Amino acid sequence: MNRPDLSVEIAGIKLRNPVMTASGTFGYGEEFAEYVNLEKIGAIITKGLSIKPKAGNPTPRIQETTGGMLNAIGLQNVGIDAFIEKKVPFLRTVDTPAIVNFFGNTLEEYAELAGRLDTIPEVAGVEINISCPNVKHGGIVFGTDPKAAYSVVKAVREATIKPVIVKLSPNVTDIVEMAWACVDAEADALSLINTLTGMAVDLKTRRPVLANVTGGLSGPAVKPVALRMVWQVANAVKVPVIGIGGIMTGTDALEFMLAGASAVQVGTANFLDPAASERIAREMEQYLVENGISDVKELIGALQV
Amino acid sequence: MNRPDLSVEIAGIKLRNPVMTASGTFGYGEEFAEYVNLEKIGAIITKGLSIKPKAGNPTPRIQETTGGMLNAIGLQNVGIDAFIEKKVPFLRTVDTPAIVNFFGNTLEEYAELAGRLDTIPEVAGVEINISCPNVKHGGIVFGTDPKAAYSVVKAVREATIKPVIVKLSPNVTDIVEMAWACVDAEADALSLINTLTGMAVDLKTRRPVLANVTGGLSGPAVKPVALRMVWQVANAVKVPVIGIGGIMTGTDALEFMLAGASAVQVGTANFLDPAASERIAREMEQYLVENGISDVKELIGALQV
Amino acid sequence: MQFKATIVSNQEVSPGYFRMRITAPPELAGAKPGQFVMLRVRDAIDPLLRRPFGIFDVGTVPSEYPGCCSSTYLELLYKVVGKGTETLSTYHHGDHIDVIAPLGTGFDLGDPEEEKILVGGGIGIAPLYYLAKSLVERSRVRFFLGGRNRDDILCVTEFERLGVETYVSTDDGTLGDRGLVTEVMERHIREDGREKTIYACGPMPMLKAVAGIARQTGTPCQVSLEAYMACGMGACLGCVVKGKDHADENPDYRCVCKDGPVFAFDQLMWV
Amino acid sequence: MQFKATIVSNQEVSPGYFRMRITAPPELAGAKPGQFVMLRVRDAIDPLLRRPFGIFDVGTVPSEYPGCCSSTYLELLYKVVGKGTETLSTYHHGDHIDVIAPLGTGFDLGDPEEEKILVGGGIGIAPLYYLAKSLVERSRVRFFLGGRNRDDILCVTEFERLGVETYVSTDDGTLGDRGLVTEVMERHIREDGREKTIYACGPMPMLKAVAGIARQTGTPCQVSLEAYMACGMGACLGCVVKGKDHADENPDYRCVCKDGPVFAFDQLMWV
Ligand SMILES: Cc1cc2nc3c(=O)[nH]c(=O)nc-3n(C[C@H](O)[C@H](O)[C@H](O)COP(=O)(O)OP(=O)(O)OC[C@H]3O[C@@H](n4cnc5c(N)ncnc54)[C@H](O)[C@@H]3O)c2cc1C
Ligand SMILES: Cc1cc2nc3c(=O)[nH]c(=O)nc-3n(C[C@H](O)[C@H](O)[C@H](O)COP(=O)(O)OP(=O)(O)OC[C@H]3O[C@@H](n4cnc5c(N)ncnc54)[C@H](O)[C@@H]3O)c2cc1C
Ligand SMILES: Cc1cc2nc3c(=O)[nH]c(=O)nc-3n(C[C@H](O)[C@H](O)[C@H](O)COP(=O)(O)O)c2cc1C
Ligand SMILES: Cc1cc2nc3c(=O)[nH]c(=O)nc-3n(C[C@H](O)[C@H](O)[C@H](O)COP(=O)(O)O)c2cc1C
Ligand code: FES
Ligand code: FES
Repeated sequence: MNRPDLSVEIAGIKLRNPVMTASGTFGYGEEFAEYVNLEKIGAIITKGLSIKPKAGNPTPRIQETTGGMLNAIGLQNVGIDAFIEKKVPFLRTVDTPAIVNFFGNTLEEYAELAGRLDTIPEVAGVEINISCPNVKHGGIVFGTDPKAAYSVVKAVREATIKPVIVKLSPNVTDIVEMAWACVDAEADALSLINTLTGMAVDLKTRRPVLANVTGGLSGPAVKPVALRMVWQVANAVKVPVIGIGGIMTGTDALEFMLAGASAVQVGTANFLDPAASERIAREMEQYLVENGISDVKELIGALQV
Repeated sequence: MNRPDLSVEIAGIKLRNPVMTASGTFGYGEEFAEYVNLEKIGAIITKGLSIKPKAGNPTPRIQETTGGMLNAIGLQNVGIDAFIEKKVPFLRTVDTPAIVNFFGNTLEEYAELAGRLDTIPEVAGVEINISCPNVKHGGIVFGTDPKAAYSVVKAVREATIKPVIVKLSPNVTDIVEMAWACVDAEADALSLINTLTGMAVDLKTRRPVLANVTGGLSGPAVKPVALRMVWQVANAVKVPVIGIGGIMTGTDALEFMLAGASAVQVGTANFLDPAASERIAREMEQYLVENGISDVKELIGALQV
Repeated sequence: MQFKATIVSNQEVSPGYFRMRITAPPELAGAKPGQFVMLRVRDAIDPLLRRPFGIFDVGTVPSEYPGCCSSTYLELLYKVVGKGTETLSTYHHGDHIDVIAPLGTGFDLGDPEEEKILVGGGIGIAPLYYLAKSLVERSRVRFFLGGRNRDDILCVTEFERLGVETYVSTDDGTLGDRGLVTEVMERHIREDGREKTIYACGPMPMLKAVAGIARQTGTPCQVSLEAYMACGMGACLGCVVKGKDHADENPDYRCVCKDGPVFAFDQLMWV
Repeated sequence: MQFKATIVSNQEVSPGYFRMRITAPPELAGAKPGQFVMLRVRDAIDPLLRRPFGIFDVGTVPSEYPGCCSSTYLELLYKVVGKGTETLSTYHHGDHIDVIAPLGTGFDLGDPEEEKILVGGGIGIAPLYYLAKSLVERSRVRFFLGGRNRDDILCVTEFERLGVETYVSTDDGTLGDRGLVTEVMERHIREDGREKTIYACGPMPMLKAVAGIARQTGTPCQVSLEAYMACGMGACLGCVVKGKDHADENPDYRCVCKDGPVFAFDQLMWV
């Protein structure tokens, strides 16, 4: 049998395989270059970017929980200027699309940043984080109110011709309503889920474990919630959906594709196994070979309900 | 040191300790009598009850996930008549409050069932399930819309003088808003969380694992989300809050109490360790002894933020 | 009852199949054939839920020390299929494991005069050995044992040693007759007109075929079922099957864990 | 680099403290004192994240077979505090473990002419042994080692065997001087006027006291920090500490995993 075709296209971005790295778990790509052949994965999504450098939250910022982890990094990042100067040069050397995840505190900031990213040739597309639960004004409203989501996506849409992916928060009553609002505002693709808001308590100190009190839950613990939301959204919208949440293996990734995802992102798994993204792509290929499937796209939404 | 005081009072129901068994995970008490000394736990909450017997969902109904489990039992239960005839006689023999969890398909059904339960002396209180995600008309609307929640709680409140606990669904954007609606309708206490809606996919068969497609996620995987919501709600309302979600040990239970819970419920843990509820109460007592705390109530909401 | 058992031995008897002996309190000597155990595979949260296994054998051995009382053991036969059974397979003599047993109702041993036909598919033979041991003292027992290939055929010698007539078949013919165990069994039982009862355990398609034969030939038949289980004690309602009178308005669900795992075939809805 | 190591030995050296030797690729012989490793404690999801440990020692042993090449090993010293370290403590010779190493920047060995003062609190001595080994060939090394009680005082003989002057103190006086290690150290270094550098690793209150002494006496000082870590490679930003110029508008956060774990004390914000 010929090698199966793992390529997919998301919002006009061609990926050699459906495995991307999730924002905030893979730095700017460079950090993992020693462990992963970056040219064997579908795309690199960089750490959430803002206009100015951002300090983030006090520490402790992370805590392990059963089957998952909480983080309250607070979107610490270098800001767009340092990004262009220090991170883009490395991304330029890698023959893999770089997608820039970003956020703002206001509509104007979102639009401004989208506009600046529009001018950077190395940026294959943008992913809007409207869902970060850690920062009081950094997305919590945009991510849980369909009208606000609509306006922020619209503002970004008008500021860039690059492909626009909107990353959805799972902390909502109705994920489909959020998805519709983003698609109405002409999002090219949706990615989900961002982290579920959670908390950890230290009985010894009688304090929250995280300095920020609450944080975002990720990892295999959240996979069932993520799969459910991906399935709901993929059945409701026509744009491609990118599945995220607890993906640790090729099997996990393929389950998301059956549920309707056209591609996936790998987050927490990068911490346990820095080569996870490359391994997952390989495991997907193996599955296709073993099952005589010539094209991974056959599996998208192939779940029989 | 004298033995510490573990007793708490929830909505007028006196509990010898804060550990109750969560609805649906402990049958009608009887099933566990061989493994647990039922007179060493705070209260027994029985399987969700409806007026007529209910068939529930097709099988498979359960699936293990990382750190948790999905269930889509679909509220199978014997109905109120069989409950009175076959389950109450056993509960009468146990010197521990029995709280009856129940649900309806309409406001009228909720009110009717509350009225019938009101006449049963063995029922110490009721817990309204407005949050079951499995049954299309069995709570999904009531549990995620504050107005609907208000009316169902109001209807129940008017039908019974027994203490009314309302059990909240975590599948909402704003848990505090839901809590307020229930308190406005004169709920005596709130319990949370019910299960998070999730899904599992079988790559081999390309089908959902659960016959019902989606199910409710419970177990340690959801504990961070549960703790966060309990903390939010306990800080927002004056009525007692009962913490539920992934409690496996005395430490887990005490963390919920620090976050603001006046009592806790143990669910999934009963499956791994049928004596879990009794053990957790014992572990809580041990902690109090070892730390020279004379009254567990000192810990309620004692988290220093 | 719930108890901590010590693993006495844990041996791979065929590729991927293990036979494990664990210690048990004396009360377990009263366990009935067809009952099962729930094992907590690790004292941790992964795997989270207990795993159910049939009772392959129960026995009592005299103590090594004169004057000391004798000790009871349980045996399980299991196939490695996922993380729980994989973990089990790594255990050694002296390791400990948390057990709930005996659970469920067992087989009805029925009339000693009639002949007993046992049908096992693959790992489905697990509860049949202890059953055969209990039956063979009083009745004629014939045992039909099938699998996909010869690696799935376990413990033939043990059954034969009991004095049970054993017929082996495999789908690929690598051991015994080629063909489905149910076909072989049907051929044999149609030959004679004796009174008999069938006892079957194995994959669902096999059980359906057995139930079909039982219905056609008017033979009483007990089947042992599997289901996903959380509690094992009739509380979670995760493991139910449809009883013969099931209708949505008037549900007749039976718990495999409590009402079963053994059911008379005509008590179930087979469609 | 990421590699699968084999556990050579894993011994309890004091109640609750273990010393573990694992195999490593030859490249690890170049690891610098102060660098660390991230272990994947189990090849499963519980515990989920890797756990960081300092490099206690690195070495190369000749092969047992003549003509074969020599083999490199890493040693770790760890305290059992939770589920990860508990699991580690159950491993035996021959078990395998997934390792990422070497990570982080190491200690700066500095000017050989000056004296080296090492200060370790409890398990904080872990990275100091390999450091002492590297320093003692060229410089005078004094090592101050403190703990709550005598069980927390580890590996004194090993340090002394290197030719390091070792001063022990415990909070309860059950071994060495009674008192805080920082007090004992301060007394000694104030006595003489020689040029020196301090290297410290231990709990935060100890490090703060050491930094205070360093500032007051104008002594250069390097501290090795701990932090909760997820990635260990500067990507997650979970492990940051405030650098000396930190302000909310103009953040100066340093990653303990990548910019550290060793920092010059005057590069950090200590309040
Ligand atoms: C009453 C009863 C008695 C049983 N007796 C035996 C026995 O004696 N020997 C034996 O080897 N097995 C027996 N089983 C099946 C055994 O419980 C499962 O194989 C085991 O739980 C799988 O656990 P795992 O973690 O290894 O696999 P998992 O990782 O949980 O699953 C691996 C695969 O096995 C399937 N599976 C998992 N659990 C079950 C289940 N409860 N029923 C059916 N399929 C399942 C899954 O669909 C999946 O494809 C019995 C089951 C029941 C209900
Ligand atoms: C760079 C670095 C080097 C280290 N070197 C060593 C070493 O050589 N020897 C050694 O024994 N330990 C060392 N540690 C600490 C070690 O990583 C933790 O003790 C270990 O991760 C605990 O894992 P656990 O699963 O046993 O405990 P957990 O169950 O995760 O936690 C138990 C307790 O330990 C605390 N803890 C957990 N992780 C950390 C952490 N990363 N930093 C500080 N406290 C923590 C928790 O607050 C909790 O109170 C080092 C840490 C870092 C960051
Ligand atoms: C440490 C950490 C930092 C993260 N930072 C970001 C971020 O900056 N922007 C963003 O959109 N998502 C961020 N996320 C969310 C992930 O991209 C991903 O949506 C989430 O972790 C779920 O996937 P997983 O279960 O595979 O980790 C972060 C997650 C983690 C664990
Ligand atoms: C098998 C199963 C059945 C349940 N049935 C009910 C029910 O009938 N009514 C209800 O309010 N909650 C029901 N629940 C939810 C639990 O009561 C509890 O809220 C949830 O499991 C979270 O707690 P845990 O993580 O300790 O299990 C059920 C949960 C499980 C696992
Ligand atoms: S397994 Fe819980 S009812 Fe059968
Ligand atoms: S541990 Fe991830 S940045 Fe340091």
